[in-house]
Amino acid sequence: MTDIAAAAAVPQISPAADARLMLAAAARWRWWEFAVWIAALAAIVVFPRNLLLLNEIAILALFALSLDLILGFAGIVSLGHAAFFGVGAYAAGLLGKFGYGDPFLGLAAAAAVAAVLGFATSFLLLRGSDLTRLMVTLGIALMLLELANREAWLTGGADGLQGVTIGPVLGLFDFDLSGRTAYLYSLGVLFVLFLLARRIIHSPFGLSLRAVKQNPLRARAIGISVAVRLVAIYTLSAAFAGVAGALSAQTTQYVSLEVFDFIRSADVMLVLVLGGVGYLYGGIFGALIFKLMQDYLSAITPQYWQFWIGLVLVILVLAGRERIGAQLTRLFAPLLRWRRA
Amino acid sequence: MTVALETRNLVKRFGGLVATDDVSIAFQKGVRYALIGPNGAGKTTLINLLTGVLRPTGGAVILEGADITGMAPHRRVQNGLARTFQINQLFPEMTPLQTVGLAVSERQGHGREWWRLAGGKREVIDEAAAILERFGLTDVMGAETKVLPYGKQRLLEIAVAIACRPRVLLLDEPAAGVPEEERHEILDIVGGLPDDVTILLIEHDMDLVFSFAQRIAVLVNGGLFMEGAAKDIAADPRVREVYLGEGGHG
Amino acid sequence: MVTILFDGIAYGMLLFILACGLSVTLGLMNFVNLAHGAFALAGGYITATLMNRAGFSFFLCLPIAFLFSALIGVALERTLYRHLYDRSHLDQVLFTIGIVFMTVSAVDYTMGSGQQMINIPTVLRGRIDLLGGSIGVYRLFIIVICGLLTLLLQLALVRTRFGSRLRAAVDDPRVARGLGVNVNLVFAVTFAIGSGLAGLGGALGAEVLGMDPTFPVKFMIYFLIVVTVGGASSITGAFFASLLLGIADVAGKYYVPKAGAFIIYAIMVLVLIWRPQGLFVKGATR
Amino acid sequence: QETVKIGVILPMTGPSASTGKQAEAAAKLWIQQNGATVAGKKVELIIKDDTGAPDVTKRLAQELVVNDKVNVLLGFGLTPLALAVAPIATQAKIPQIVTAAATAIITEQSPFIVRTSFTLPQATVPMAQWSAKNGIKKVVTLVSDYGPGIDAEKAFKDEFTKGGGEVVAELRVPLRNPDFAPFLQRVKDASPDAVFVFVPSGFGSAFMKQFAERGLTQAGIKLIATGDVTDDDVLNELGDSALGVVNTHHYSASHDSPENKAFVEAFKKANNFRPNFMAVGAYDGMQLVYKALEKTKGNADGQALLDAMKGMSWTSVRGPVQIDPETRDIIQNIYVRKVEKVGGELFNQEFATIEKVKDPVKAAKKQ
Amino acid sequence: MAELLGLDHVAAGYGLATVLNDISLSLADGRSLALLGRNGAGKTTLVNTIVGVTTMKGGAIRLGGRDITRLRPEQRAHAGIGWVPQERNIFKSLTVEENMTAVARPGPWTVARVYDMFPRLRERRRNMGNQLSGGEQQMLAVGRALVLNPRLILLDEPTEGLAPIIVDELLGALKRIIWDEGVSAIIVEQNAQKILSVTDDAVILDRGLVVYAGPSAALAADRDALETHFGVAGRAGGRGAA
Ligand SMILES: Nc1ncnc2c1ncn2[C@@H]1O[C@H](COP(=O)(O)OP(=O)(O)OP(=O)(O)O)[C@@H](O)[C@H]1O
Ligand SMILES: Nc1ncnc2c1ncn2[C@@H]1O[C@H](COP(=O)(O)OP(=O)(O)OP(=O)(O)O)[C@@H](O)[C@H]1O
Ligand SMILES: [Mg+2]
Ligand SMILES: [Mg+2]
Repeated sequence: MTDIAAAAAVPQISPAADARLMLAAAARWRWWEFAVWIAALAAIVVFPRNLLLLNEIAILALFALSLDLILGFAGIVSLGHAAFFGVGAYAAGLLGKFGYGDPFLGLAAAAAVAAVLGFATSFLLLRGSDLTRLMVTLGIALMLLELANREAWLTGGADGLQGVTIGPVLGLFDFDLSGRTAYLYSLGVLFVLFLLARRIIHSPFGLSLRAVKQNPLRARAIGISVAVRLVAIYTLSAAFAGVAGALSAQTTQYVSLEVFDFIRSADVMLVLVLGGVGYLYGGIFGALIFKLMQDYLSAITPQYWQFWIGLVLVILVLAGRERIGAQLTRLFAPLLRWRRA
Repeated sequence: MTVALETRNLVKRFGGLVATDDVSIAFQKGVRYALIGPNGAGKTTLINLLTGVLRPTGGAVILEGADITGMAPHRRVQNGLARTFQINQLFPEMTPLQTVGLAVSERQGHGREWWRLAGGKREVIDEAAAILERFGLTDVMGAETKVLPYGKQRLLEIAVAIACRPRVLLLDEPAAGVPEEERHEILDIVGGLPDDVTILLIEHDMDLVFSFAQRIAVLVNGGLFMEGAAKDIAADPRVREVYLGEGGHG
Repeated sequence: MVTILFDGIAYGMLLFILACGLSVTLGLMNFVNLAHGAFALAGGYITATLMNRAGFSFFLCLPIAFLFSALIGVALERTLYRHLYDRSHLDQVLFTIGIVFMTVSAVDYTMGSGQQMINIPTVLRGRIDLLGGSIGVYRLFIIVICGLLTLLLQLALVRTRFGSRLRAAVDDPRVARGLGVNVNLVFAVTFAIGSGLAGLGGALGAEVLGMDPTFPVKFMIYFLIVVTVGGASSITGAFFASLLLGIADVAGKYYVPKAGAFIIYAIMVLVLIWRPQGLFVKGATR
Repeated sequence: QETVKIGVILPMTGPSASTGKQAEAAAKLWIQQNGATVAGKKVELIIKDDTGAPDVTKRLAQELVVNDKVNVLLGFGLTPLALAVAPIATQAKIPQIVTAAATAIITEQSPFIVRTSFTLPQATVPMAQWSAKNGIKKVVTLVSDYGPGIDAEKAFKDEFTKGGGEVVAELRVPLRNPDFAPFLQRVKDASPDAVFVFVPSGFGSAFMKQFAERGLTQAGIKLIATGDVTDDDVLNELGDSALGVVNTHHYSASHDSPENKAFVEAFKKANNFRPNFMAVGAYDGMQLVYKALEKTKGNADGQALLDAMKGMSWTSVRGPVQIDPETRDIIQNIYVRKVEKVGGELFNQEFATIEKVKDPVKAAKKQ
Repeated sequence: MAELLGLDHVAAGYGLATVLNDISLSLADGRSLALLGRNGAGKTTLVNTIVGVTTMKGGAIRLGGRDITRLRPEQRAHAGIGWVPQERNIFKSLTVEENMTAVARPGPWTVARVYDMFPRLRERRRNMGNQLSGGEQQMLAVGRALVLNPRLILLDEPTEGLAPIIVDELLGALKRIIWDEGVSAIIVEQNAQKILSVTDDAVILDRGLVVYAGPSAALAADRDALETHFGVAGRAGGRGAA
């Protein structure tokens, strides 16, 4: 009848069957998603010199993914996500230091500790505006930073945590200087957690989060407990961030106060926004773009690379992130059509 | 007859203003009510109190015999009390199918399931599709809500409320902004709900009010002015004076 | 005791003078301007440059710093910022962080990475005894200026018709235009005031806080804390929040040095848990 | 012709950017003055910015080792940055020359670490000795609350009490602290003879100003410090408030020797600022690499270079120096200086010398 | 009588879509016009185009003989246009009183006079914009347009959400304003019968075109025209953008 109806180009069988197809379509894997992961794996042979950088990218991507879970899917802004990254890093680092260097044990411990912290602090975020949330999260991260600084007997204080030794992955693969094991390990963890996140956002629970983000008033009015959902996703996101921190601690075998730094929280936000909020791949693409840009620019001009990053950000925003996205889609549209044919 | 929803000495103050002034009213099960009154009389406030969007300053709200005064809004919905808003409250970036589907799946208790893909449960989909069809939203169910014409959004607003399968439904000016010829359609659908559903309608369009309501409550300055059968209210000179005016109906 | 109180007040006032510009742009215009510190930087650097290279007097530099930053503010507002008013806060964050990065590098490149030193005039040096405590003249000077400024701002931006027009323009620029409010002008003027205040803050603060290219990054958090604790939309809120934070911070560091650095964050978090909209926000919303 | 690659990792941006700037300028100056060839080998510098973040430092070091196959790592602006790289130096078996970071423990973290800067206790102990001998009885210490600061606090207290003095209060200022006022007020309330200060060089100016503003000088409280506070890089900007501050350190731009005069002049010509101790650390770091290469006759193997470095001695622009063969720290003269105005500029004028100072921490451990 | 507002071949729309195709209208000083049409016909778009807040794609607009096509919205407001937007758009962080004083211009209409017309607003004068009931917001939107003291007032569905008794009062007041004070008005309505007794002339829009123009009284009497444009006949075609 209207052109909107035409857009839903599903053959008319019965409304219910239609509806099922439509909902299933949203969660289907697209071809470019496979391409992304295959490319990530192929990078090991294609860029053997850059595995350390790739490892950092994978970790940052996971960190950004964890932020996307709350920012993109539940609308909670945070400038203190480094708190979870940090406790995860220290948890894994301390385990490594005191002789429990099994990587997966470290990951589990980091996830658990971060989740507990996330759960405990999530209650502070249930009220208030975006700005309030930004500042509360920031405040928590900075207090943790001060705490870690003061309790130097445990954390090593400003000098960082020394003597972290991590065992081989699965008891087989040692972390080597070239970063090969590190990258594979981080990529693997990223992939598994990504699958989990992807599942969650396409689940009824994930759908309800989007509802909460878009209109909490209405969400309540269809019987959704906004508070419980927010606490749940915040806790989960914290666990993800904790794992990212653990990966960082394990692959560098070192933890320092910077893990809690404001700059780290700000960077991850930047990375996510750069890559696009709310579609899971934003963190991955953002991390890729940001790190490559940073690496490239800081190689050319070690002192002033920030200027160029700043310029890129400014231009990006002025030109409109969405518009650039649309342009890219248009660019790739022939490719898409070719595939359908 | 049994009482579906009841307020006892309900009071709400905003600073010095008494927006709800000692309102005690009982809504009988299965009866269609209208709530009318001058602008600022406190109609929307009353609905907000009933649904828990606002906390009352005093008094109690009783749903099917149980005191729900302190209950969280979402729990009231789970207990069979749903509403629409005076200004649309929808999910702009979700489709009608997702919106209604979500409401159905929440009601059936699948809301916290994170391991299953949305749309996997047959009974959810079938019910959602049926509701969308009843409201004539089937052909736009895959489009984002924000691009729908206003009239369709208004319908969706009501469809979502109905998807909660309420036993008491509160409608706050559902026909506002809807063209003349479609207003009656909307209320016909609402009127077609099962007989045991209690409905409370706020509306300034008297044609609609009188064609829909069996009983009418009049609110003035926050207080319950009178309550009675529709035709008695229409004929009451005092109601004419405070609300209907010269061109009034009756 | 009195000395500590004075120091706390003075420190608070310094925070206020640096942050009040932000509470104008963020609070009143609802624009998340993380580049606020960059305007303070401009004020601080112009003051240092004029004093050290051209021998200008400090007192003359203060209004110049205000005007200079205000001018930069207007120029940027007209060319760049105005495209971002209707964008999401995330876009604004991204954009203004970009500006901060550029500023830090550019200033480092042109002026060097060292601290800019300002030698305040001798009349402002030294200490005087007051109410049984002793306080630096310069700190007293800051307190006085801030007090005046608060009054002025409160009157000019909140009580007046300009203030209501500004808030109208922020609430709904399209309709405000349609009802005769010159939104462009209102925004440009407000932004200029906000940046000018930052510049003045930079000029006054350089003496106590130091001024180097990383200033906008180092102090961004403090500005934000003041503005949120005070309640974003009120100048007086920012004023009292600055006082509270300044006194608590200084007293905390004096009496419980071990907990020193925690105090400011702890207060912020506690206040925001207690009053999510900040201390001084008027009118509950539905 | 084979090349010897030196990976230089420095903080060029962020809060410690000035360290990176000084060190980079000095390293480049060395090559410019001495040519890019030594013992038949071509020397290549690869400079990286770690932004002051340890994980980045570590990755850069790893990449330099794996990809660029560097023979020497050099730089490291702060203690955590140096520590993060220690395991890599060990694993890759190449020398890690620390030209800036100054916490005592650093050289103990890897047998391949060699230091050409100084250790904080090394600069502090002479200060304590001098104070005890010069009529100072009661001291308050005020340090930045992190590794080096705590090193300094401890070194000063131990030595000073040994010399018969009394430390009446120990204050630690958080690193991220914009206001010294409450701490200075405590100093004032304690009314000691002197206050001993260590803050990283960037914070010196803010500290000095507030010190003067609070009228501590008038109250008869002397300011004694390590040379970090009166860093040559910022000294001029401190203004007259710094005049008369007594401090101990290993290098002053006004050090009176022909080598130094030539160095300062060339440095100023190439850059528009004067060198400080960060520059000298890097300059000597380069010198050490060159000398080691000469000694091994161009053999750039890590172990060979390290062995050559141990015990190496030369005349630095700061005076005679030697790499302690046991601790791989530097043995050098520490000078007692006073800030004075010379020809319109402020300088740390040396007026006493304590010769051949070893790192006191490690020296104490050995006993 | 002199022309106050003139539209020549005005076209306007959103983005790429053109909603108004070719509208020409003329309104004399002191006259009033009912603007009718179904949902989505383009009534609001036309009003907003006159106010200057939609993009014009062609044609010209004159006010009191002066070409205002190129004027910005605020300049048009100063030239004498008052506006009640369809969604009311009360400034939420201003009080009721500030909502009016922020935009008021000197003239016969003062805040006090608005309060006399809507006593409810006087009681609520210190409430913030978002602390008003739906109907109170509508009253405020009308009052806010009046204190601009316009020569031409544009009201987009001003009776929506008002109690019947207030509707009567508002329409009565509008009548007086138009007749006694010589203000011109364009009033958008969905319900033709409600408004035709108030206005002099009427225009019916359909899909961005003027499909009827004539005196209100004639339209009110013309059952056929009403039937064609609002009755059952109109429904069959469905509704859609131009
Ligand atoms: N948050 C608030 N603070 C102060 N006063 C309020 C607040 N919300 C509503 N009010 C006042 O309470 C009164 C009742 O408002 P309510 O919205 O319930 O009226 P209503 O009967 O729905 O009117 P309408 O028919 O115009 O929608 C109004 O006078 C309104 O100004
Ligand atoms: N912001 C917008 N962007 C794109 N299209 C719009 C926008 N606003 C309105 N339209 C379209 O323009 C057409 C005319 O809309 P308009 O609001 O002018 O109609 P109207 O006659 O005022 O209807 P109503 O009676 O519902 O108020 C409609 O098809 C509508 O979908
Ligand atoms: Mg209402
Ligand atoms: Mg309209």
